[in-house]
Amino acid sequence: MNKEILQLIYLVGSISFMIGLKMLSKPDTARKGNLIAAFGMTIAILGTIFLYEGIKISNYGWIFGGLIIGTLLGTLSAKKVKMTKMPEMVSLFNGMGGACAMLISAVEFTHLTHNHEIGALPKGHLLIIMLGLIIGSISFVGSLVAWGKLSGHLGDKTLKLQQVVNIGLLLLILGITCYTIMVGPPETITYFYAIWGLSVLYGILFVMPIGGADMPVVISLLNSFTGVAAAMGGFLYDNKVMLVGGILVGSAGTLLTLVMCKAMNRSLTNVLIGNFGGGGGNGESTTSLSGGHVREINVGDTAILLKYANNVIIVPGYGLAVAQAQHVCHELEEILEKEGVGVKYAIHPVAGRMPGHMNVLLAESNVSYDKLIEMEHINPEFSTTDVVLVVGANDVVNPAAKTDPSSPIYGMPILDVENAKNIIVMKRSMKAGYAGIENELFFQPKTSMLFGDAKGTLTKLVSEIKAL
Amino acid sequence: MNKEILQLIYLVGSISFMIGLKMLSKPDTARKGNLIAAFGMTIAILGTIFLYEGIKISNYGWIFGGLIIGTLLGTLSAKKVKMTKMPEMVSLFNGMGGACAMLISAVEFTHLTHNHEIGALPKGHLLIIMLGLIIGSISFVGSLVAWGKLSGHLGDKTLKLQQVVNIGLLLLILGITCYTIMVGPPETITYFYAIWGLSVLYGILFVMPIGGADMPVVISLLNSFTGVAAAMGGFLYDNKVMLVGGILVGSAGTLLTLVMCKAMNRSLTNVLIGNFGGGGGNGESTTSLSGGHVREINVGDTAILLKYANNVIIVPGYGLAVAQAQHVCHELEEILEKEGVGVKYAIHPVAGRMPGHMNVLLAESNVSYDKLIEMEHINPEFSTTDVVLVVGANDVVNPAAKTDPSSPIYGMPILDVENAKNIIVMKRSMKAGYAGIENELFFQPKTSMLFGDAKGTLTKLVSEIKAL
Amino acid sequence: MLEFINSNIQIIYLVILMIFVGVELIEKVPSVLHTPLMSGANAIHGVVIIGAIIIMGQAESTFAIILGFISVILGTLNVVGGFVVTDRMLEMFKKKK
Amino acid sequence: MLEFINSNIQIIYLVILMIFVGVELIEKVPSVLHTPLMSGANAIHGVVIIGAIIIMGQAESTFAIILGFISVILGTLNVVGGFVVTDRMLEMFKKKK
Ligand SMILES: NC(=O)c1ccc[n+]([C@@H]2O[C@H](COP(=O)([O-])OP(=O)(O)OC[C@H]3O[C@@H](n4cnc5c(N)ncnc54)[C@H](OP(=O)(O)O)[C@@H]3O)[C@@H](O)[C@H]2O)c1
Ligand SMILES: NC(=O)c1ccc[n+]([C@@H]2O[C@H](COP(=O)([O-])OP(=O)(O)OC[C@H]3O[C@@H](n4cnc5c(N)ncnc54)[C@H](OP(=O)(O)O)[C@@H]3O)[C@@H](O)[C@H]2O)c1
Repeated sequence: MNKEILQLIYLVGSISFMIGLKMLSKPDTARKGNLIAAFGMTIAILGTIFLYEGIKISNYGWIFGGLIIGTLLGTLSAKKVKMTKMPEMVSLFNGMGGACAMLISAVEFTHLTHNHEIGALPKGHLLIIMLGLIIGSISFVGSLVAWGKLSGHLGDKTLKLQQVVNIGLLLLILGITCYTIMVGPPETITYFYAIWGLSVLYGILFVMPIGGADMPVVISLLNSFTGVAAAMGGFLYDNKVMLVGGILVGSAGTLLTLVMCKAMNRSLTNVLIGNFGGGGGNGESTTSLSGGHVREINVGDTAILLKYANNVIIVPGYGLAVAQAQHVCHELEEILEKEGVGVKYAIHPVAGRMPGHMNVLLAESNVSYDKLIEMEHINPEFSTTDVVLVVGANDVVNPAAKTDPSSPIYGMPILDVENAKNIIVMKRSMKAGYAGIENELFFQPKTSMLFGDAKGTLTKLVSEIKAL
Repeated sequence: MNKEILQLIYLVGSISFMIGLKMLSKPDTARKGNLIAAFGMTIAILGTIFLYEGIKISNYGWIFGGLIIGTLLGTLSAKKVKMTKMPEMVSLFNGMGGACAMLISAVEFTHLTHNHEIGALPKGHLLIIMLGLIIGSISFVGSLVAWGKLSGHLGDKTLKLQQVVNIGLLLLILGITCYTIMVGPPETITYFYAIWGLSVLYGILFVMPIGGADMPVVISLLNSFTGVAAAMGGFLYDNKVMLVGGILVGSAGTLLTLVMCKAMNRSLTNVLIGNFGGGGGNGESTTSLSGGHVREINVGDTAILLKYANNVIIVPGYGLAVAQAQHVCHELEEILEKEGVGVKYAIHPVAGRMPGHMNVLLAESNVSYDKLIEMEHINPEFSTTDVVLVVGANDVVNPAAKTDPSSPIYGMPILDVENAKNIIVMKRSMKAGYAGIENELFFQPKTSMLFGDAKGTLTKLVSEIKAL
Repeated sequence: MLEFINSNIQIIYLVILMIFVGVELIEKVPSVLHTPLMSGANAIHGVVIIGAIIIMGQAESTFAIILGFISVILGTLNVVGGFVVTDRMLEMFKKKK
Repeated sequence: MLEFINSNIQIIYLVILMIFVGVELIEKVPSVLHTPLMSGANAIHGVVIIGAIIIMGQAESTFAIILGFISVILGTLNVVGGFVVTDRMLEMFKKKK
């Protein structure tokens, strides 16, 4: 009876995951979708605790203890993390899931070796357990490394022949796994721990050489790995809700990774293996290849230009996040609106270092959602715009993406700011952005550079406009 | 061994249905998707013939005979049907599928009564067989009625209290079914045939009162019915490919039905039960409620207006299909283009009597696909358009949908033709269109009426422009 | 009820997932493709022909043979006609210069 | 191989359908929602906690109890943290005046 009810609960849980994920993919329903999925998870967990056959009464204390500790820690850290640190946080939570899958495999392996003769272990079970172990470990360690990189604790380290080493290592892991399962040698237990260790090592080596800025893509990939690891648990316990949750996330996560890569006009292989091509223009220069010159502008002139414009479009980029200038940016917008200037934000899908980075950032400073216009919709408007204010963006406004087939970002859709009447670019120097390439926009006659840290400059700008 | 291979073939077939349906929903890949689904169907059929256990050698002749006859008839009729008769054809083919499901149930029922004592028939099997019979019969007969209505053989006939009769009949059918399955009375066989007969009757009464113009919605609904009937076969034979095909079509068809209703701003219940509200404006009038007057224009003036326009948008509607004027319409377009006039077509999603009716029609006369612009994309263009030529459309250009909350079509998105500089409406009289309501557009000062059959008028228009 | 659900849990999951797939596939479809899609779906439910082949293949009595034969013909009509009509419709949509 | 496929045919259908559902659900997502979606999916794979509860619930040796306890904590962190973070992100998207 219990078993039947539990099956039903799992069914409801599975459906709630599907519906939740579906609703999460539409802006209007996203929040509700998250709650629905959370509801499904809650009943699945409670159902398992109270109805699963074979849970010993004496262990309830441990279970609830773990749940309570996890809930407290999880809620606290999730509540107090800064919005700009979200990717780190997601990565960390993902790693926890991977670790959980890994430990489950470890425990189930000891059960297996207890109940069967070494050499006569059921192959199917062993395969599932080992896959769970390998994928879970990679996801766990990889997420930690990604977290370390995003939060700046770890730099990019590339060994010579890194790729060869990685592929070799992966083949080694798979080789030992196949051998162990097929042959079932007496040293199976040793091999198991060897596989575990090698997987952990692989997790580190896999993520280590990837550029810190590519971390969101990697996190999304590791996310889908953890999904697959969870699905292994589903096979192991013949548990449908784990299977549905795991595989849904596995496939959705994989596609999301590809979508993210596409928005940056890079292939996944490119992200995982290579860094960007030449990286030539990383130094500073004040004359462009085509001979244009940089025109500087000061805060006072900018203030006048903005105040007497009819409409202004602000293009936020990674520099806005670095400078944490979102609040003063919103202040500038409000002052301009009060002066009768129409202000909008142009949101490029991959501005910043994670998808939706700019939305999250600006929403945090209470910018109205209606003012955030996505690329396709704002692009036609630039030609009728008086002033475009580029705040710490670079690649997403680089015309080379349209004009220079040899450029590494060629083909990436960009914001057509060069159609506007005036373009003001705020950044600290002439240095390149993420893609490491020079930007012709800065040398065009309509463009003026306003050098300095975004937050400082914007603050000055606000007081200047107030004073006018 | 055969059984295993067959399972694999069914798996491939199922996947090809999913992929095919997915590709069918995107314009670029639609045709390929259809072929992929057809491929999956072919291997599933051949696999069944050669690998299914228990097919008697002596029956191969019958099977291939049936397949060959069906293929010849199917291909011939599908190839020679006129494009404008497509909905009829689809309806007919759908009915064949329903009949097939119905006959399968009938035969399987005799098997069942052969192999088991009456009164001890396995309930699960019986339920599946009866559902297949009921749904299949309704779909079969309903499709035939829909076909009759679309091709004009049958008119709308409504008994008094039709809805009450229908619901009563449905309850009766379900009641007998439940009783037969639960109790297993000695008269089971009689009841079975009674259910069959009543289902056929219900199929007729269900579709008969629905307006001929609503047939596309009904066909789409019956289509999903047949899908469910096919799925019953899947349950019966524990056959996955039938299950996948049937349920996919069942759910996709249901949603498609709803989407179609939504595009017309009517609820499904509204289509199935009621006809449109008052139907007031069905008579003719030449002064509008708000006092406007009808301005007529002759062919000569229209020709001049068109020839010296910069750009013209043609709005095709149901009248174009009735008059079979698509070819001469294309001719007009070519002549105007030659004169340097830019011509586009504005395609409303529910113009005509089936979704995509206008696309199919115009494509038949070789109008380039690029010239067919969907509503959302053409609406902003009307304000910069010199002449809009409305050819046999009415409801889809009725501004009441935007302005009059009491109108039955209020809320339906329409083509904003009233923003153009000149509007010329071609129709035969002042009579109302499908929704049976008056159209303020015809009384507006910018609008001129060009009365007459669309084909005749367009032909005159073409020769007039040539002569100019 | 509970028992029924449990003994058919796999099939229930299958059916629910299929319904999901069906719904998801349609949600994105542009209105231009409604009719071809309806027609394509129509062809796909012709998979019921497999049931017809099975009863035909096992038929012994004349009754079963006749009904089986008719249903094979009807099913084939549904399948073949459906796919051919759909193909014809879609042919019209290909871009022309 | 053939044998394996046949004895697990139901599960294979299930897995394929789920992959389809997962892919379909994501295809339509606007780029603004990429991060919340990733985070929501992250919370959902926390369902692995159920495995942790099962091993914890059956644990007898100290080794199993310790590992089980840790994995319950880790799994809970994944689930709770995931959903809360997602909710916080999405809260920001609600329309403001
Ligand atoms: N969104 C994603 O999912 C994602 C993920 C991975 C990678 N990416 C990549 O990231 C790039 C995003 O483009 P983007 O235009 O937003 O950024 P970007 O091209 O990286 O440029 C950012 C610019 O901001 C300036 N900056 C940095 N700190 C600043 C500060 N405190 N004050 C003012 N300016 C500052 C920098 O110039 P100075 O040093 O001269 O100040 C830099 O040129 C794209 O290439 C994209 O492919 C995106
Ligand atoms: N597309 C679908 O899937 C679908 C399905 C079911 C219902 N509907 C409904 O059908 C309507 C479609 O709107 P619509 O604007 O295309 O058509 P409509 O509103 O039905 O109007 C068609 C007009 O064409 C004129 N007409 C008829 N024969 C003609 C001929 N031989 N020459 C010239 N004119 C002729 C008629 O006026 P005269 O009699 O004065 O000539 C009539 O007013 C909508 O209400 C929609 O909801 C659509």
